[in-house]
Amino acid sequence: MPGINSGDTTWVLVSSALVLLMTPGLAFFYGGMVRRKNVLNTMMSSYGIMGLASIMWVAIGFSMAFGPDFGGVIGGFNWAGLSGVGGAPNPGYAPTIPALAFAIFQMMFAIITPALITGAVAERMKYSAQLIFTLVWSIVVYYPLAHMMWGTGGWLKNLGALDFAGGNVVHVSAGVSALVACILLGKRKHHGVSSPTPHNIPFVLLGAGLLWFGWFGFNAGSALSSGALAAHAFLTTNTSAAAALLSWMLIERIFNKKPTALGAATGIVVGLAAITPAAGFVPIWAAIVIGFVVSPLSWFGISFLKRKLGYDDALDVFGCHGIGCIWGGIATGLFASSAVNPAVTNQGLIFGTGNLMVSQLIAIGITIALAGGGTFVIMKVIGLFTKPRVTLREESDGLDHSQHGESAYPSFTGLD
Amino acid sequence: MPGINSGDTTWVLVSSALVLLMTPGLAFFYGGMVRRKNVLNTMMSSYGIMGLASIMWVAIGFSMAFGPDFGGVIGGFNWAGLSGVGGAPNPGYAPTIPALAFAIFQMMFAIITPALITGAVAERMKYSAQLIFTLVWSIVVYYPLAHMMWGTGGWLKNLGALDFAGGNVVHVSAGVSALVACILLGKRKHHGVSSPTPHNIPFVLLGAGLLWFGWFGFNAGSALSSGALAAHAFLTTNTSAAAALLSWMLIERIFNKKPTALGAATGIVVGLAAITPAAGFVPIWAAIVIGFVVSPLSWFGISFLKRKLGYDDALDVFGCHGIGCIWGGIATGLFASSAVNPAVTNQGLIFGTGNLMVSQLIAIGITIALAGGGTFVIMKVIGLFTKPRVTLREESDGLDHSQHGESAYPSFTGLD
Amino acid sequence: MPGINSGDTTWVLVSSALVLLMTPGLAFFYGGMVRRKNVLNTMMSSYGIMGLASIMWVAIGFSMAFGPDFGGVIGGFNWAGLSGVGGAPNPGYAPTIPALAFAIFQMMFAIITPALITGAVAERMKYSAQLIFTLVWSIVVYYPLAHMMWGTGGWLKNLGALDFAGGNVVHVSAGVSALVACILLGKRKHHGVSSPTPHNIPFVLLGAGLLWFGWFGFNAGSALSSGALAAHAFLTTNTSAAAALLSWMLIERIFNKKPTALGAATGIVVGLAAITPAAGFVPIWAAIVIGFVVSPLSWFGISFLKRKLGYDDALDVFGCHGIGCIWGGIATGLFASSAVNPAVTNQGLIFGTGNLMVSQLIAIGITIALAGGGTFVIMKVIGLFTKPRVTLREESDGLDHSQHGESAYPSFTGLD
Amino acid sequence: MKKIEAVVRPNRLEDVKEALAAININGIMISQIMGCGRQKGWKEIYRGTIVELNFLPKVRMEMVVSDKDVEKVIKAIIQSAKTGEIGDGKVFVYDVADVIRIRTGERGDPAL
Amino acid sequence: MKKIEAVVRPNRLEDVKEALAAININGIMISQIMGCGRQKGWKEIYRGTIVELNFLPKVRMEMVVSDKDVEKVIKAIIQSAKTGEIGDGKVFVYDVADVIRIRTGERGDPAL
Amino acid sequence: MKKIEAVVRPNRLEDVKEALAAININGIMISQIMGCGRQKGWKEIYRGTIVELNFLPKVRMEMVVSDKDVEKVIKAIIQSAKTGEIGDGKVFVYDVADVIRIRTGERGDPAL
Ligand SMILES: Nc1ncnc2c1ncn2[C@@H]1O[C@H](COP(=O)(O)OP(=O)(O)O)[C@@H](O)[C@H]1O
Ligand SMILES: Nc1ncnc2c1ncn2[C@@H]1O[C@H](COP(=O)(O)OP(=O)(O)O)[C@@H](O)[C@H]1O
Ligand SMILES: Nc1ncnc2c1ncn2[C@@H]1O[C@H](COP(=O)(O)OP(=O)(O)O)[C@@H](O)[C@H]1O
Repeated sequence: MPGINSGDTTWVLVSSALVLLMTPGLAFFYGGMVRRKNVLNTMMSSYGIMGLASIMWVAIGFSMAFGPDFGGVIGGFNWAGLSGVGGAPNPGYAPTIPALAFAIFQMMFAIITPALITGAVAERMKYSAQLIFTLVWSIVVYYPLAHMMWGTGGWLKNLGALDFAGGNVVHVSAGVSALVACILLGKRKHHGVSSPTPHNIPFVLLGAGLLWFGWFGFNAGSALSSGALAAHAFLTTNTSAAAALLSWMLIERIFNKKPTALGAATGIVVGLAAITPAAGFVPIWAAIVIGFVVSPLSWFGISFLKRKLGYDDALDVFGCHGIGCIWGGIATGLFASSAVNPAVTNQGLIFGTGNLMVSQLIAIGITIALAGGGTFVIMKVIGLFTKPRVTLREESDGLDHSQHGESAYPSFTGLD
Repeated sequence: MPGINSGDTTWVLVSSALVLLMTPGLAFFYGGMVRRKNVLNTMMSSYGIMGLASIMWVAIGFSMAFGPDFGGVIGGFNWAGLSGVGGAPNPGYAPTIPALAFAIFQMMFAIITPALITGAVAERMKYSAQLIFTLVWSIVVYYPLAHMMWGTGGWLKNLGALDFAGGNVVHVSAGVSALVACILLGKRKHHGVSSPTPHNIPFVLLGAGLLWFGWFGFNAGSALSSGALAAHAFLTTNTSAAAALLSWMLIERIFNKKPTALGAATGIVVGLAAITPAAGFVPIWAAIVIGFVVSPLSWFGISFLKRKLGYDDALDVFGCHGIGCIWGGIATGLFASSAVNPAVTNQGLIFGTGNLMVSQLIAIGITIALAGGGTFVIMKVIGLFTKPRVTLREESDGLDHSQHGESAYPSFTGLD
Repeated sequence: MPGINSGDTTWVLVSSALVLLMTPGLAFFYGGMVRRKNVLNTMMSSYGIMGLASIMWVAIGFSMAFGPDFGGVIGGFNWAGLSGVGGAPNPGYAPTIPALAFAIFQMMFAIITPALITGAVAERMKYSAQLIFTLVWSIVVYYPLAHMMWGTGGWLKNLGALDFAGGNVVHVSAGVSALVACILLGKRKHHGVSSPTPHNIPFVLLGAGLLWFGWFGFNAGSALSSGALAAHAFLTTNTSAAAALLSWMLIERIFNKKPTALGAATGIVVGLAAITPAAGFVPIWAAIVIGFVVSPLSWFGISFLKRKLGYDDALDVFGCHGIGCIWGGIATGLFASSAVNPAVTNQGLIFGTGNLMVSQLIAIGITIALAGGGTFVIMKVIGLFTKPRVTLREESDGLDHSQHGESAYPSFTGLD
Repeated sequence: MKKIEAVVRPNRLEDVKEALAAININGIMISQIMGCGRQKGWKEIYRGTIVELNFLPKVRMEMVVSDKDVEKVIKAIIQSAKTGEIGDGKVFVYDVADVIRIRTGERGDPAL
Repeated sequence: MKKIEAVVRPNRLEDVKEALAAININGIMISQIMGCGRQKGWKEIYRGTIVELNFLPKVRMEMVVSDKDVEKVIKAIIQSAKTGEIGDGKVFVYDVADVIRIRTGERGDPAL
Repeated sequence: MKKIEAVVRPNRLEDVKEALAAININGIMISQIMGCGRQKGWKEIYRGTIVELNFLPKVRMEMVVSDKDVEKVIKAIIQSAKTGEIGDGKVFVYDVADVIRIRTGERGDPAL
């Protein structure tokens, strides 16, 4: 196929596989943090979406997100069923790989984003309601947002806002949606009384490890070609994760005397999230700053803000992904440099004028508004048809039993 | 090296690594489903084969499967010890990568296939007998089958039968062999009385996640080059897995009210299996059909056929891989299209004549006959020298203790 | 970028991701082997180093290891902060990929090496002391060693010693340092009285599986380009792992009647370690020999030598990595062949003269001296400022509680 | 002194614990057991086959109390553990010959 | 009423359960314990070293039965749990002061 | 015969075991329980929030001994399990009506 570069194609396909693996990784990251009577439900939230969001993407998602532009906010249905998306490249998106490879890579983002949200509503939301939420949310929030930010003709893209690998599209949108959804759903029973109990911290570490591994595909794959830019994004990603891991351990050491494994895993994830919008735009040293700063911010959000405001974001999706990537988007506005990536036309605040920062803030604001507003409406509408929350009895029996008729570790005794 | 494409080579090497990872993935998929006193034995069935089948492949396997043809059924020993298989490409198999890379990629298939079989005889077969079985079965069943289907000069290949990534060679052959082996071995004690108890369902999900990830190497790697065909096979693979996951959840929802995690994991695996022979031949929409249909078929086999016929296929290898890929092979005969892949000379039934379908049915029939017959003979012959089954006492003590002298989780209390 | 090959770059980036994943893999390999009250601490030893060693590498490590040579033993600070390390290739190291990609790949080695050491001091070393040890050890031992062996101008390199992927730099250095550190730290309480109890053997197998998978990046990635050499190293790696797995099972079968899962996992790892220095230099058949021989050697070290000498190398880092790669380095001196790799200027002993063997022995000796001596001094100096060992009470409560304030599986009952 | 052993549903644990704390019973041993009784097992679905579990997870709470508290404790347990459906569990009462607090060596009622 | 506590080999659990069901004993509490006794531990191999386990996993079955059933139950347990090798386990019998069914508040024998 | 039930700190298990072996008590049942008592929970940190655990893991050791050994056993347990800090645990003593060795059918003291 003319114009196809086999090395680039390999990179994007491998990256796609890596990002796919992040969703099982997330299932373990989340699953280890819930009580043992809810672990399967929490994991199934991710796994079920791997099915649903894949099919939706092939059917309409890619076309709505990346298809021919309508008014800067959404793509048309021209490419529904991926018709016309084949071996030839789409020069506007990725000139050296099959258009199909680009569609595959983007699909993986459309899978993990709604999966992220499920962490906030864990241990109490009906499984069926979660799937319906995912279906509607993808159409109402994700596809338009992806189009605006990344689609040819998207207005945030035209505005000059930068989002290398999905800071807004993936993390801020998931974090804010998670916040709104968990507030509408209400607190877990006994929340605030009994202790939060991650039932299997090694699983959390396994998840964090797989996420770190997969995130190389997420961020460096977003170069959409192999070479210097991919290598650069690869290294900023690793560096930010490392810095955030260290700074989270440091905070815990200072405030609670001991660095925890759960904290380390959390630090890894917020560091990876924060660098996401910036990975291919900022210098390596900036990645250290971004990572080092994100942990205190998220830590503050989780341990103070959440308690103050009293919402029950079960696995801290807002605190990690929302706060983390709002910071990441702002940091992009600070540190983006055309020396790193010629695609940066407006330099970051510390290098030049504030134009880029303004675009960044607008993009973040729009993301918050769309994700927050969209989620509010969706939850309310779903509430007209069904109660999205399980009964108290089902909650105390555990969602594994009530939603799936199973228990995760039937031959191990213990107490939840 | 002239003719070597670095992007293609990278793709095939990465794919090989991905397929290698499937066997540990399988170990967890299977290991989570057995009782806790048998988990190590079940995992060791896969891990041991990673050792045995690798060495055999280097010694004689590759040569017997892909070496110079004898009568359309087997390769000669010319390439034993991989002599002459080096950095130069073998144009008949993969013209743009080192012949060694092709040999490596194919090795991974020769590892996972016998590992699949062990699921059927789990919880009761002697470990030593399993290894002996694998050794003989590889020579008697796998190498000839791979040669007939894929080897230059192989008669099923010449017949025009299509098997993109091992529907017959890997899955039907493993599924049918599993069925025959478990029938000859007999049921587990208490089978049918006490409940089947997967001891660790998160492990099953971990396995399913790793299998999904690795299967991209399995199927898209079978393009043996990077580019449009690899991307296409990548997407059909993901789509079929997604569709089968959804349809399995749907069936459970309809028949048992609740979608289970074990069911979701099963759906993923049957969806991946079913698309295997078809991945690089059928349109994307056909992948939805293939995936959506395979779950009801396998579900029917597992929950009705198995009970009716009364065999004890412990982890449903026949129901998943056998039934799944018989359907996949037939579906290839239905949906294969030269628009997708010019290598399709006879179009599928819905596009043209029935020629391809006839070849497909012959190939499936031959696979069933060879795998079934071969396994029957091997089990009978092994039975002449040793009892392939553990004693009742060993079975109730658990195979971890009796076969390996270990217990998997000594510091966790619980009941099997 | 001129001179950049996209296929090669993809290969090195993917390999880097694979090697990164080895550290979480190691965390599970190690974590499963300790008592359940120490699992998080053991895992955190690896995870914490992922943070620390990454940042150090970016700041000074790469420059000290690969920067402009000082006297054949260390690199200068010219490239500190990776200044000047960018998209253009560094022809001396890897002419077809961005210099940044080379720096990334090497970073992963600088992470896993100190992580390996932590296995020897598991279940009793203070977490803070471990991190300090890692920091100093990287500077005093790792960077100089990497420079001497691999850096342009390094004297061991100039001497003609061969170390394809880190036999000396990674494994011998880690193994010897582990031995010295665990002797200085002293035995665990009750060591030798109560039984050693791996608390979760499936985790050990998971770790071994991830290590096997990642090791393809480690060894085949060390070709630093895609193609025949990478394929060759890939296959020697797999073959040695397979052979060592089989020979470990065989030994156990002979001496203890039953092959264990823990033994199989150990066999895999020693097989992978042993082939590391040799992977791109020796013929495939030699990989069988190397793998087959390493298991008896390590097994002897672990089950006899360790008991005789009475040191408490908790997870047998010396027995596996030290002994394994001393053998691997010697085997390279035996079997290296210029037919395999033209970079081999002095053939191995069996093909020619003993020149190479002499260089190999010198390189191994230097590694032992530097790692052993360095570790001795570092431990003594750390001991001046703090007690590197936890108190007896903390040891019996478990390091998860005392070092991290957590318990790994709070809702599972059991006894350590 | 009497030992009171209560077998209750796992999801009642926190409520029973609170009810006991309310009457100043704080020394408790809790363990999970598998119980058989009249209650038919939960149904679980295993790849399309519905299986009924023989043994159900239950929580056992044991406490040694002085004789005068026995009825009060039983009442608190019943009130907090009862759902009215089969499977609510049982309370068993046993005599205790002696109690010793390890820390102080105290014996009998003061050791509780 | 008496409480009968039987410590048996894990692999006997299903047989003992069936033997008890056969004589209409259905209320049982089952738990896993680690036992020491005369039985020497299983040998396990740890990287080439044979280690002997101090504590062996055993299953404990506890049931409260009316006095008249005691001997019958003991017999059933012995028959179904005995292998004749060291480590078969023990049966302990205790007095029970009272029983209450939480669901109904019934006490004594009718509550069993 | 008496049953002695000791609840001790998990990290004392090996010492108590040795102390008991030293006075020839070898038949023991060991299990982990979660205990509440006066001891305030361990503090654990959960993402920046310090949480106090209600229930603490404890080890329970049960052994049936002949009447003459009771005091000796209690002494051995106290000596090996005591740290002097709150949370050291308790020893409970109960009467035993009968003991049967499954392997031989022996009853009473000889069955111990
Ligand atoms: N006679 C008994 N001896 C010991 N445990 C019993 C006895 N009867 C009931 N149990 C325990 O109590 C639990 C609940 O009993 P069950 O008969 O199911 O309900 P209910 O008490 O409401 O009639 C059982 O699971 C079992 O563990
Ligand atoms: N005196 C005792 N008190 C409590 N438990 C005991 C006692 N004696 C034996 N046991 C339990 O019974 C189990 C089997 O006892 P053991 O002495 O090994 O065999 P046997 O009963 O055949 O002589 C032990 O593991 C232990 O848990
Ligand atoms: N009255 C009681 N009944 C049952 N168990 C008790 C009782 N009192 C204490 N325990 C058990 O003993 C453990 C230690 O008791 P605690 O009050 O914390 O310390 P101490 O015995 O040193 O005063 C508790 O965790 C609990 O499991």
